[in-house]
Amino acid sequence: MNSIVDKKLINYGEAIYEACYQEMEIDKNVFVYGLGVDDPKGHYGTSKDLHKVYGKNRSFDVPLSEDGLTGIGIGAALAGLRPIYVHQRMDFLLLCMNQLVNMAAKIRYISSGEHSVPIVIRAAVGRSWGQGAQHSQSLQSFFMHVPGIKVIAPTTPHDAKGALIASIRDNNPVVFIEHRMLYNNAGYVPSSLYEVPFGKGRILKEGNDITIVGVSYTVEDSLRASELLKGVGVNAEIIDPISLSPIDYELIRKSVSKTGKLLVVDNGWTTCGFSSEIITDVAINCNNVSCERIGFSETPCPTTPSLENIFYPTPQSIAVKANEMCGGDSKWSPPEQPAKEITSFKGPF
Amino acid sequence: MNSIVDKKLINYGEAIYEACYQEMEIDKNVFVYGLGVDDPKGHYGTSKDLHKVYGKNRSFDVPLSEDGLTGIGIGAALAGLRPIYVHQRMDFLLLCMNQLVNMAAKIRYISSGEHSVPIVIRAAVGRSWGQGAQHSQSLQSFFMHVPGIKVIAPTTPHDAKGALIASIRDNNPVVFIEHRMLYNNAGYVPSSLYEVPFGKGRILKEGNDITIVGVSYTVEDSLRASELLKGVGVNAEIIDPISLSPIDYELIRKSVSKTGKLLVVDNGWTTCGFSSEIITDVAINCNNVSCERIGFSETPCPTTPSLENIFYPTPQSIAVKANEMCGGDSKWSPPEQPAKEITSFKGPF
Amino acid sequence: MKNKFNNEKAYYLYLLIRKSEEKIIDLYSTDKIKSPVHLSIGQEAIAVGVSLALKDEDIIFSNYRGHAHYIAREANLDKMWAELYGKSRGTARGKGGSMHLNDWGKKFMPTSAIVSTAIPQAVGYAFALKYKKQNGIVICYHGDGATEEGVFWESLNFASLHELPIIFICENNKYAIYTHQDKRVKNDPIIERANSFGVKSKKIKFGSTEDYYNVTSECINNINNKSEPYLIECVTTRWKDHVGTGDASDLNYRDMREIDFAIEHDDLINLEKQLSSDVIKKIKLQVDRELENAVNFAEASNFPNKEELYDNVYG
Amino acid sequence: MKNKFNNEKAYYLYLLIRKSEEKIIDLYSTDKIKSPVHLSIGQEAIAVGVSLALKDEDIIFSNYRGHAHYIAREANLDKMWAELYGKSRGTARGKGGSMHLNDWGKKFMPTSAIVSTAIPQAVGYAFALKYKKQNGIVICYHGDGATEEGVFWESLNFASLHELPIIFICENNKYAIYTHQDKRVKNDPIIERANSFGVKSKKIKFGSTEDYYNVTSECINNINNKSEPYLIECVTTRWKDHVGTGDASDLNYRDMREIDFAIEHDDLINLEKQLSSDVIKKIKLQVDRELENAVNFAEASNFPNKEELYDNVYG
Ligand SMILES: Cc1ncc(C[n+]2csc(CCOP(=O)(O)OP(=O)(O)O)c2C)c(N)n1
Ligand SMILES: Cc1ncc(C[n+]2csc(CCOP(=O)(O)OP(=O)(O)O)c2C)c(N)n1
Ligand SMILES: [Mg+2]
Ligand SMILES: [Mg+2]
Repeated sequence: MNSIVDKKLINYGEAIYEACYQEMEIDKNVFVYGLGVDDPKGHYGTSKDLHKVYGKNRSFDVPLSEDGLTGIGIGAALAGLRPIYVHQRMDFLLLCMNQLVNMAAKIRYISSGEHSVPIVIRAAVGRSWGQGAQHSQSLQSFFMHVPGIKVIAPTTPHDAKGALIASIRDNNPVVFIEHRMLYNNAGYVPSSLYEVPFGKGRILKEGNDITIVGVSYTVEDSLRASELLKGVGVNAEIIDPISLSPIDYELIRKSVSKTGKLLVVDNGWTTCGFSSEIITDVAINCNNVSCERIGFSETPCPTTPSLENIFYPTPQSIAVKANEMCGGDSKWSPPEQPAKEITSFKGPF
Repeated sequence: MNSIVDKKLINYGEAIYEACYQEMEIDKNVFVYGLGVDDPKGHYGTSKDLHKVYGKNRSFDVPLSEDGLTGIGIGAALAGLRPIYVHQRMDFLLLCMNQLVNMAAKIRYISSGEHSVPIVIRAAVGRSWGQGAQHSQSLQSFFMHVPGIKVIAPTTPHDAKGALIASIRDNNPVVFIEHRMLYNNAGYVPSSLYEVPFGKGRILKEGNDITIVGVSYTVEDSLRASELLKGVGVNAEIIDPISLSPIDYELIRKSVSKTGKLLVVDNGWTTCGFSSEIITDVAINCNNVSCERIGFSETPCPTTPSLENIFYPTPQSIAVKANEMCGGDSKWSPPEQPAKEITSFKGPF
Repeated sequence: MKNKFNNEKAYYLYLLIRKSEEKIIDLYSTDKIKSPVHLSIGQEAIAVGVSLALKDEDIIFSNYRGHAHYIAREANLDKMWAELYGKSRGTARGKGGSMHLNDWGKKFMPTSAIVSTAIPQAVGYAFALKYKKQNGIVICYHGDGATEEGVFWESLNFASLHELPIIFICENNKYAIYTHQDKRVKNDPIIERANSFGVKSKKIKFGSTEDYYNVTSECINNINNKSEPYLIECVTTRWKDHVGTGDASDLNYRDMREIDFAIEHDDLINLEKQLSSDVIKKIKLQVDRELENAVNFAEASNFPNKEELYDNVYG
Repeated sequence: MKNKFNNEKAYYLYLLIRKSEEKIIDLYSTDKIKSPVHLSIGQEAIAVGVSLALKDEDIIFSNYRGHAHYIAREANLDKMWAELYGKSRGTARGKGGSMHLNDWGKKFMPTSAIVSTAIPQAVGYAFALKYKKQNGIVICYHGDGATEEGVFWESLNFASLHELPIIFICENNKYAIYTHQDKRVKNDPIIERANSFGVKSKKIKFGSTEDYYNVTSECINNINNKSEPYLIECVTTRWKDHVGTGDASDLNYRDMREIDFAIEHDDLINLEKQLSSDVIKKIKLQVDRELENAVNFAEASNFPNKEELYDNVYG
């Protein structure tokens, strides 16, 4: 579909903006709302000035009422509109669970298809520079757990634009997971409209020694880990699942049947997490694959840098684990090279 | 501790009542609240007339405000009280997620131990007789996922009493999962006060051929399945984890290292569920164990009996799966014998 | 402009609701209706009065206690009964049951069994009507207990902020299950609170069907002149148990004279008084026939087959 | 009984807050404070006036914008600064940071960065005081935006129903981040709404420190006579950006004259006017010394070591 198109080098945030802008242009039922979407910063620029282009009723700020506003979006969706509800942090979705799980995920089923709920819930995962326990959570597993909700977490600008377009056009409630540390990553993005489909993952780097599956920002970590691993002759295959519900199990199964080793790097806690789902599928459906998982430490996220740095998986910790799984020297410690987007971040929020 | 004590044959609901009654007697900081706790039915009798015994301020009804009342319980706990908040259905905890995950689970950590939150959240899982999509959910995996919260789901009257006592005395937020279909199950229960500790599971039936792990009501299903399996010469080991967070991984690992086969029967959806956590731990820490999981169908729960019956795992479906895993005839279909507590249930709620 | 109150139609709808609920009571012991039912008996005047004031274009949001709202809207009775029976010709092919009725043809939206959760959706639907410059107003039925959920006030705030065409119909039967309102809020505050949230509110105590028709018509006229939300608090009495078909008199949770009083003042009697015996006879026959057909329709329908379990999880 | 307003102490606390916030501004560019800060500059009069009216036994619930509340309560300044630095001698050994200060010695409870989530906890604490027949009153600081969360109204309903000893201090700085209150609610409704929820409410526009002291003392006297909740809406001005140390003047999200006006009427000037130059001199020296000590304490402290990551997840 987007075979011969002109591409621009833009960042992740701009890609999301472009998806919103273009979909709002072709479908007047699409509207964007959420705290600060029409303020001067426009949620990392992703909704900046959309109200000036499309009018105050198609991009508007709201009271602090996450529960109610989720239901209001669902009601608007029932009436045929296509709401996009933007959240500054995924932690705030904890105020929306009743509407998302008890209502959005159920309405189509309890009406046997008479109604559906085409709403997109955009949520940014916070990280680094003292976000602390309440502004850093990444709760994809909650939504993966619930039938009736789709979940997608693009990593690249290309997939961010295409996945958001697919989400807006989808007739189901979609939780669209963004990550603060990805907004400034640049990539080539087609100017045209295109969809990155649900249920299809991507091999970002081919390799034969081990399969590493990340999610959202940890895909980035994993790619960097694979660079470090080259230093010890380990050739890792890096998979970006993109779509978390439905998941492209096939892609992962095929990869591990080749490598025989699976390391899942969770962007979140591992217990009943994304990583446990991936490993369980492989354990059930593939033979003799050695599996490991790493993710957030099993604690709330601490604010102080000295602990925050070790709370998260890093390219180094991923590489060390992968190297061990490949029989490498467990004493190997690759050079610490903190991610530029993290070290360069100076707030204020 | 409860070695030589007199035991009474009482049911699961009475065991919970006894735990509340006796703990309230010895600790005046313990109080019970929730919708209908002091009404004539007293939540399946588990809180019946406690207000008459201990006074209106220690067992009281509340407005319909689950979010606020969770925070109110947390605040009371911060002041040194030990609140027990009772919910008629676990589905209603979806209104409490912000307080439970963003606050209760975090306060001890963000105050570095200065404060803790000794609150017990009792929630009954609904099942059967047209409970439908919004009164049947069993969301243990949400709480297992979050560090800072403990989760316990006793199956027998003995464990119900002991686990509730342990939960009340615990200094952390505890989600205590009950099941409507267990309330009338009888068992011998010590009259004394005793604790069933967190982090310790139980082998309810020993066996060498396959390990079956259930949770809450599906432990009951699994025991019945093991009876059916005897008919085809399969000797199943049935494990009741009781405590879901922390989990007694050791017990399960030991069992599967003996049987070489693991079937987890989830009382809930399986994606990122309890079952995926158990299988993942085994996949990582044990060798050559063949694993399978079954649980709720990946749909909302339908109301009509013809679909509700096939939505849930049953002793039959468990036995068939286990027999298959043991190399038995996949055509084997054991006699349908619907559970008495389910067939006998006639509402009205 | 407001039309005259149609006494004959009111009587017909009122009777159809009453008889339908009573039919459920009769049949319940057979266990053919395998799910909780929250009966509307005693509260019919509200549903009938409100519904008679509405146009086809108007949208209805109700709740688990929705039989009266559904029938008063003249939604499909056969399908409702098939749904109660869990049959595949029901409003949700059996997947919803009594707590999740819906009839899109009558713009009767799927109801929720979680208290207060449909409230913001009703507001969102009203927002969409304004967004699309579409005619119609939204009716949002709810109980007194529903006003205690925070989401209720978040919803009212948004409705007033955006001046949305919606009428909240608060059916205040004074109880949430067995708990009296006085144990849940101080001094009967609903309309005062709603007013402070920018929603013009009016309270009617034990009103007649015509009272509810009149006040609803009035609100609709106002909205047609100037779009803004209204709330009508209707003080009423639930004759039966909260759920199920009994009357819970054994529980002594309330003074049963509350119910005796309500039965004495049942508006069905007043409505009947104003009709000729022929008309009454005709209507009673019609009601019995429709109800019999509906039950037969349910009986004659099949249960959904196993394959349907996985249908409509996603669209 | 109410004591006389202590002008000297008010000046001292006010200045200590102001200087501490300004110190943060000075140091922020060094990136030694690696976390978001929500400054209280411009809102000090409220915290100081309220705190001077309190007893040791009273409990404070605040929020992420809590520096002023913390310092006005005379909580440990060294530990606050160590916490801002993420050091192990901080109020939460570095795990909390600016958004999660606490000082149990002063009954200053851990604050939350999720708007409105500490409100019900404050109510629950007040419930516990009554339950245990303990003296003391709960002070619950929150912003104007916090009143839009449903949980706020659930909390007020419970507080009035149970007649709890709590005072809600609503710091209405008119903005939630960059969004003016008029874009979030209709006609400035906070006290009317609170009254309808059974919480007696009073509004004070741009009050002086003494005004806030007086109204708080008054409420406390009332509560000592009859336990029930109160709300004081304090209309104030946030001089700086919502978060961080800038003033966001480049964003044009507001008329900067609002801030000019506030600066002109800064109550620090009035408080100073009423003191002798010696006293002023003495206090300024003391403030500078305490602040210098606190910063040095923070600088001299160590970061928590890796092992601490897993401490205090469970108790
Ligand atoms: C959020 C939530 N809490 C509790 C319940 C259990 N429940 C079902 S109906 C009901 C009473 C609601 O009272 P009211 O709103 O007055 O409606 P009524 O049943 O009287 O018509 C309760 C507490 C629920 N279904 N949802
Ligand atoms: C539940 C929730 N929603 C949104 C946010 C993001 N946020 C942080 S502070 C703030 C503004 C709150 O305004 P107000 O209550 O008036 O307090 P102020 O910051 O003005 O003191 C918002 C929207 C949050 N932290 N929590
Ligand atoms: Mg009621
Ligand atoms: Mg504000």
